[in-house]
Amino acid sequence: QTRIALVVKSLGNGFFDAANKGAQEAAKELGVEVIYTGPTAATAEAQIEVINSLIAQQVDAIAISANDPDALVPALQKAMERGIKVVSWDSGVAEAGRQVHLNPSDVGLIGETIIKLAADYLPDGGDVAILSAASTATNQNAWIEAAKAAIPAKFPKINLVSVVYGDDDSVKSTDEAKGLIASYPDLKAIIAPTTVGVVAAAQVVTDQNLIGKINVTGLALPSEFKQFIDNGASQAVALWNPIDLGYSAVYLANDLIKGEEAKPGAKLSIGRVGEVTLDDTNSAAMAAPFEFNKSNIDEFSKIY
Amino acid sequence: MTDPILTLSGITKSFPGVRALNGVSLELFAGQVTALIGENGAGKSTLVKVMTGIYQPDAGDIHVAGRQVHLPTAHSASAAGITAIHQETVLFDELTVAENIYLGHAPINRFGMIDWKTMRAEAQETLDSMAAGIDADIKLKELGIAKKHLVAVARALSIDAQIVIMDEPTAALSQKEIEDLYVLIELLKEDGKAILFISHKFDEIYRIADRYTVFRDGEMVGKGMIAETSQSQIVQMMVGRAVDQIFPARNAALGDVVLEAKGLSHPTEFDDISFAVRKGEILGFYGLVGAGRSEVMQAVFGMTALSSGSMVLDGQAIAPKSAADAVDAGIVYVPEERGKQGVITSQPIFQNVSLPSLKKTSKSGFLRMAEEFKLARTYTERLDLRASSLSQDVSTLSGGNQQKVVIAKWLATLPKVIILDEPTKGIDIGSKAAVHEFMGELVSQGLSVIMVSSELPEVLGMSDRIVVMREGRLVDTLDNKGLKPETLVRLAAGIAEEAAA
Amino acid sequence: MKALTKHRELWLALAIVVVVIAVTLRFPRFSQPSNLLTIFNDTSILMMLALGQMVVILTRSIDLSMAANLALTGMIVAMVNAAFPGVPIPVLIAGCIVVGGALGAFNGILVWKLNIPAIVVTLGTLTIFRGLVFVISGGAWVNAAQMSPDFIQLQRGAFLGLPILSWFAIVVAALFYVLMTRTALGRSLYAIGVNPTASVYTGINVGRTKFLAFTIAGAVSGLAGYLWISRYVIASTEVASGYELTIIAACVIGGVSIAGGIGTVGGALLGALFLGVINNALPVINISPFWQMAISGSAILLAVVLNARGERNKGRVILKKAEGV
Amino acid sequence: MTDTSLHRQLPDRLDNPLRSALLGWQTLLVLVAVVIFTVNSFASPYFLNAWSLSDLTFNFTEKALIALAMALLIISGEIDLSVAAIIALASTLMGLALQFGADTPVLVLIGVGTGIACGAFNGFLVTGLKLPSIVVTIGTMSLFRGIAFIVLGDQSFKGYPASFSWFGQGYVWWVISFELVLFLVAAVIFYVLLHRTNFGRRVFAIGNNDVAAKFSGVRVERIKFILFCLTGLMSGIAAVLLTARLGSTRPSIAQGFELEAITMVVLGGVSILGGAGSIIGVVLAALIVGLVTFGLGLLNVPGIVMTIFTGSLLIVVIALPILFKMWRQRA
Ligand SMILES: Nc1ncnc2c1ncn2[C@@H]1O[C@H](COP(=O)(O)OP(=O)(O)OP(=O)(O)O)[C@@H](O)[C@H]1O
Ligand SMILES: Nc1ncnc2c1ncn2[C@@H]1O[C@H](COP(=O)(O)OP(=O)(O)OP(=O)(O)O)[C@@H](O)[C@H]1O
Ligand SMILES: [Mg+2]
Ligand SMILES: [Mg+2]
Repeated sequence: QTRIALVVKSLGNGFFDAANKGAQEAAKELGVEVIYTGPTAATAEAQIEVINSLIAQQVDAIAISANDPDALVPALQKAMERGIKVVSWDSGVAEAGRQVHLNPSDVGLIGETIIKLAADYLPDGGDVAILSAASTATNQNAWIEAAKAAIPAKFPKINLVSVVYGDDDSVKSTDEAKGLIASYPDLKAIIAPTTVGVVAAAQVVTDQNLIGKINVTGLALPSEFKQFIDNGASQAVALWNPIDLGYSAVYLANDLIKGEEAKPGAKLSIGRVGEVTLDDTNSAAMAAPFEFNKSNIDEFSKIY
Repeated sequence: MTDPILTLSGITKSFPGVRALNGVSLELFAGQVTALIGENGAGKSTLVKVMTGIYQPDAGDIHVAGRQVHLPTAHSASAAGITAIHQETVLFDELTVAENIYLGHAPINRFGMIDWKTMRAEAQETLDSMAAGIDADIKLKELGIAKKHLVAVARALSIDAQIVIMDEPTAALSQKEIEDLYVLIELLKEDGKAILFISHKFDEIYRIADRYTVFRDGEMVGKGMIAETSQSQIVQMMVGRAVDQIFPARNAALGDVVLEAKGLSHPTEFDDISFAVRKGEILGFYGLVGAGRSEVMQAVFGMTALSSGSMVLDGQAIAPKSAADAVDAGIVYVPEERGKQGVITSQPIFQNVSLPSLKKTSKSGFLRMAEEFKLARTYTERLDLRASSLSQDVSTLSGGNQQKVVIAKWLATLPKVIILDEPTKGIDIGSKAAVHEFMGELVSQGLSVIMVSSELPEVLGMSDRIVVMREGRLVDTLDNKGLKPETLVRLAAGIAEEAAA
Repeated sequence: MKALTKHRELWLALAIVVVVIAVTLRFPRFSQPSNLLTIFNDTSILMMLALGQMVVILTRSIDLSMAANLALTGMIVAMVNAAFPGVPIPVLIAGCIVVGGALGAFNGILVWKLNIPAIVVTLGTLTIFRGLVFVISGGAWVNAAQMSPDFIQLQRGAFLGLPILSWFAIVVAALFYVLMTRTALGRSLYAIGVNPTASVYTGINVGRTKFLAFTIAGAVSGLAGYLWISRYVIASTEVASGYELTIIAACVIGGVSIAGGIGTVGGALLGALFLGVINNALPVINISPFWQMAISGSAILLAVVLNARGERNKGRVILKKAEGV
Repeated sequence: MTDTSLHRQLPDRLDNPLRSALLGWQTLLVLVAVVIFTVNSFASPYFLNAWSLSDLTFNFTEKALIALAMALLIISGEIDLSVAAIIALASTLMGLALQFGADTPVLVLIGVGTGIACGAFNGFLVTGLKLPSIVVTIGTMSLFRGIAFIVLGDQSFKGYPASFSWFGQGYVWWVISFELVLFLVAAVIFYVLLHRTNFGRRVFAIGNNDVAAKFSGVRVERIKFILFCLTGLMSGIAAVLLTARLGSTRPSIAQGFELEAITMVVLGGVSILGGAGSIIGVVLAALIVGLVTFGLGLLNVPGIVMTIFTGSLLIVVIALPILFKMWRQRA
C-alpha cells in the first residue's frame, strides 16, 4: 500500500490537526495510508529526526510543513535520493529540498489581504504594526514583503510602524505585543499573520482594555479566535482552509508517486479543490484567504 | 548516696574496621561533675554521640532517672533532658548568634510563629550571664573560634536539660574564658544538673570534677571519686603502662639549616613567624588548639597566600604558590584533617600513594599500574600498613592506617622537609608508637621534620627544639633540654610566670 | 564591599531603579505607575516560581522540573476546565496546588528515601512530566475558546487597583516570608543548607526537610500552572519550555547561593523583578529583542561575581586585631 | 632492627578485576541496550537495515561527542550547561565567516576555536574567580546564545560549501558516516585519556576530594580549566558537524542539547557528585538513547513520548541498585 507522511511543524497545533483531517479525507479517496507525524518542539533538528525515521520506514512520499527552509534540505535530499517524493506545503523548503511546494494561497494576495483586513476598519488610516512568527519563517517573511509592497499604492493612509517577532511562542508574542502598545501610543491595529501571535495580541488588547482602540487582525484559526471576534478585540481575520490544504498536499504527493513530473508549467490535480499550475520555482498556490467576521465565525469555529 | 540520674550500661558501637566502644558503662549524678578521661580515640566523643541520639549503639541500655530511654534522634535526646557541647563546633555560620542558640527549640508566640524578640532577648540574657561579650544579633561567622565555643555553651544552657555534656569545652578558650566557664559549671551544679566533662587537662579535672570514669581503647577501665585518686593512678589507667617509656630515644646529629622562614604573615591568621629547621632535626610546634600553627604550615606548603615574609630552602629562595610548587621544591605536609585533606576516600590505597608521584610511575603521561603498585608496596610496607590489599578503599582503613597511607604518599616523593600536623591525633597507642619510631627513622635518614602537636608528652618526647605559638603569634623558640611541661603550657596559654608561681 | 553584601537586596533594588530611570529618560511613558504595575503583574508568576526554587536551593538541592510541573498541572487543569466548566475556580486552584505538590513530593521522595542527587532526579522528572503533558492531552492544545470565562477572567479582575494575578504574587510572597522567617521549617531549610552535619546534631531531619522543600516548590509550580495557562490562554506541551533555567537565574540574580543556606524572600522577588524589568524595557526602548538573552546572561554572571565576593570566606580570624568584634 | 622479610606482603588486589567489571554498571547498560535492540528488531520491520542503523547514529553522535568531554568534567565535580549555546555561537561565527568568503578549513578552525574560547571563558570564571560552575554556565548559556542572536538577528546563514557539508552528511565507507567515525575515534581517545593517563587519574582524584587532591600537589585549578576547554572544544566540533548536517545556521540551533548530553553522562554511570564513572558507560548510554529514540521513531511515537522513556530510564537505572542494596540490607 502507498504510504504518505504528513509532517507538520509541531504536533498539537489546531491548524495542523485540521490539515490532518483533510489529509485523511484525501487518503480515503485515494486509497492510500497517511502517517500524521511531527516533532513536539518546532525545531529543524527535531524535524530531521522525524524525517530520518520516515526514510527508514521507506514511505513513498513526505509532505512537510517546514520549521526551517534550509536546515531540512540535506535530510530531504537524502529522502529523495532513496526514491521518496517530497512535497512541501504551508511553510516551504528551499527548492533543492523538495519537488513541489504548495502555497496555501498566493503570497501577494495574502500580503494584501492582511493589510486590507486592517484598512477596512480604519477609514481615516493610521499606525499599524506587524507581530510575526519567527524571524526565519519563510512564509511570514514573504507575506510581510508583499504587504509592504502593497501599502503605497493601495492603502496610502496606512502607516506601518514596526515589525516584531513573537516566535510563535505565546509568552514572547505577548511581551512583543505589549512592547508595541507601549512604544506606539497611536497604534490603531496589530496585524499578526500567525495563529499563535494573533491570539496573544488579542488577549493583550483585551487585558489592557484597549478594545475599540486597537484592532487585532491577521491570520487566525476560527475556533481559537472566536472569542476575540465576539468581544470586539478584533473585527475580522482571515485564513485559508487548512483542511483543504492538508487534502491538497496529499493529492500532490500522490500525483508525484503516480509518476507525474514536477516541472514549471505542469498542471497537477488536487481533487475536489481543483487543479494547480506550477510556477518556475515549482510552487503552486491553492486559493485566496477566506475572511472571518462576526457574521460567519460561529459556523467556522465548529469546523476548525 | 543518691541514685545516678543517668546510667549507661553495656554500650557497644562499631564502625567499619574499628570497635569504638565495647560494652562500656557510665553513671552521672545530679549536682556532680563526672570527668570522662581517656586518650585520643578512646571513644569519648563516640559515647557523647550515642548519648545525644546522633549514633545508635549496637548494644546496650540507657536509663534516665531510672527509666529506659531510646534516643533515635538528636531531638529525642533533648526531650530526655540531655544536651551537649560537641567537640567540633557544630554551628551555623550564616545564622545569627541568637538563632544558633535557639535553632530547634525557638520560643513560639500565640500563633505558633517563632518569636524573634523573645528569642533575641533570652539569647542575650544567657550570653550576658556568661559574660561572653557577644551580641546575639550578629551572624556567627563574624566570631572567632573561642567565641563560637561560647555560643555552643550558651546553646547547651538554653536547653533546659538535666544532663549537660561538655566535650573538651576549654580546648580553644583563653584562661579568662575558662575561669568564666568554671563559674558557670558551679552554677549548674547548684541547679542540680548532672555534668559530664571531657578533658585532657588534669589541672582542670582536679579543679572541678567530683568523679571520674576512664576509657581505654573503647573500654571502661576504671571509675571513682577524684578526691580519692591520684593523678598518676589515673594516667596509669588511661595508658595501661608507664608514660615515660613511649618515646624512642635518639641521638640527634643535626646538620645545616634546610628550611628557613622569616617574618611569615597573613592578614588575619598569623603574624611575623620566623623559624629554621636543620637537617636531621625534629622541630616541634606547640600551642593550644586554634593557635594558628596549622595555618602557618599550610602557608609554608603553598596552600595559603602570605601577605609578607620569605622562605629559603637549601640556600634558594622559594615562594610556593600551590601545594604542587611546594612538593616540587621538596616540602610535604601531612594534614591534621586526615579525612578532608589527607586521604582521598573511595579510592584505593595504591592510587592515594602514587598520586603525587605519578610523574615517576608513568611513561610519557600514560599510567603504568605495575609501577604504581611497586611504589605503593615499597612505602606502605616500610610503615607496616595493615590492609588486605593495595586496592582496598582507604575509607575502610582505621585512622592510624589512613595516616600511614598519607605518610607513605609523601615519602614516595623523596622530600627534604616533612611537616606533620598532629600526626598521632586519633591514633591508637600501638600505631602512635610506630609513628614516633618512624619519625626517628626519618630524621636519621637526613630528613627535616616539623611536627605540630597539641600533646605535651609528644612534643617534649620527640622534638629537638620547640616553637610555641599563641593566638597567631610566635611566643618563643626553646631548646628541648630539661624543659618543664609547665613552661610550655604557660607560654602557650599566656599565663605570666610570676602570676602562676 | 562589606556594605554591598550586607544590603544585597538594597543594591539589587537600586539596580532595578537605575534601569527604570535609564529607560524612562528615553521613553517617559515607561515609568508611569500603570506601566510599572504592568511589569509587576507580568513578573508575578516568575516571582512565585523563584520563591519555590529558592526553598529548594537553600537546602543544597536544585529543582529542574518546576517548569515541566507547571506545564503538566496547567494542562490537567485546562482539560478539567474544558470538560467540566462547572467546577468552581477555587476548587481548580486548590487542585492545582495539590497536584503540583504531589509531583514535587515525588521528586522529594526520591531525594529523601533513595538519596539520589536532586539534579539527577529532577532532570529525569523534567522529561517525564513534560512527556506526560503530551500523553494526557494526546498532543492537542486547549485553547481560549474551550476554557470557561471565569477560568480566564479570574486573574484579570482587579482588587484595590491591582490585578488579581499581582495579588496572588503578593499573598504567596507574604506566606513565604512568614514561612522562612517565622516557622521552624523555614529556619531548618536555612540550617541544613548552611551546615547539614550540624543540622543533624540539632535534631533536624535533613531528608524530610528536603522532601518538604520539593513539595513546596511543586505546590508553587502547580499554582503557577493554573495562572500561566489562564494568562496565556493556551495549554500545550511546550508551555514554559526551558523556563526552569529562567527561574534559577532569577534566584541567582537575587542572591540565592547555589551552595545552599543563603537567600531571602526579598532577594528572590527582586531577582525575578529585575528580569521582568529587562524583558519589558527592551522592546520599549527599541533595542532589538535579540539583545535580551545576552543581557540577562550578563546580568546573571555579574550577580554571581558580586555575590561570591560577598560570600568569600573570611577565614578563621585568629589574630586578635583582625577579629573585629 | 626491622627486617623487611617479616612484613606481610600486601597483594595488589584481592578480587579479579574482570569479575568486578562484569558485575558493574556497564553490564547493566549492555543488557539494557541488547533488550532495546531486540525489541526494536521485532517491533519494526525496518529496523534491521544497514541504512536505518546508519541513520540512527545521526540522532546521537553530536550530543554524544559532547557527553564524552562532559563526563570528564562531571567526574571532576563540575558541570557545563552552556554546551548547546556554544554550538549556537560557534555555528553563528562560522556563518559569519562564510559571508566573508571563508573556505572549509577556515570555517572548521573558527568553529573549533570558538568552542575552545567559550570553554576557556567558562573555565576562567569557575577556576579563576572561584564561582560555582552550575551558575556560571547558566549565565554563559544565555550570554553565548544571546551573542548568536545579536549577530544573526533575523537572518539565517546558508550556502555552506559541499566540502564543508561532508562533515555532517558524508560517508567514509558504505553506511559508515564521518560523524560516527569521528565519535568512535573520540571515544577511544577519551577512554585512554580518562582511564590510562596521569591526567585522568588526577581528574578522578579531584572529583572524589578536590581539597585532598590539592593537598597532594595536584594542580586542581589548571586541570579543571583544561576540562572546561575540552568541553568547549567538543562543543565546537559538534557545532561543525551539526552546521554541516543542517547546511545552515540559526541562533536557535541545538536547543536542549545540554540536558540530553548530561542525561547520557549520568545514564552512563557517571556520578553527578563527581569522582566516579567510565567512558564505556557513556558510550553505551549514548547508544541506548539513540536506540530508544530511533526505535520509537520508527513506530511514529512522538519525540516527547520518547523522553518519558529516557527520563524514566535515567531514574530507574540509578534507583535500582540503591533499592536492591536496601532490600538486601533488610533481608
Ligand atoms: N564516624 C566514624 N567512622 C569510623 N570511625 C570512627 C567514627 N567516629 C569515630 N571513629 C573511631 O572511633 C574511635 C573513637 O573515636 P572518638 O572520637 O570517640 O575518640 P575520643 O575519645 O573522643 O578522642 P579525642 O580525645 O581525640 O577526641 C577512633 O578510633 C575513631 O577513629
Ligand atoms: N573559626 C573556626 N570555626 C570553626 N571551627 C574551627 C575554627 N577554628 C578552628 N576550628 C576547628 O577547631 C579544631 C582545632 O583547630 P586547629 O587545630 O585547626 O587550629 P589551628 O589554628 O590549626 O591551631 P593549632 O594547629 O595550633 O591547634 C579543628 O577541627 C578546626 O577545624
Ligand atoms: Mg573526642
Ligand atoms: Mg591544627
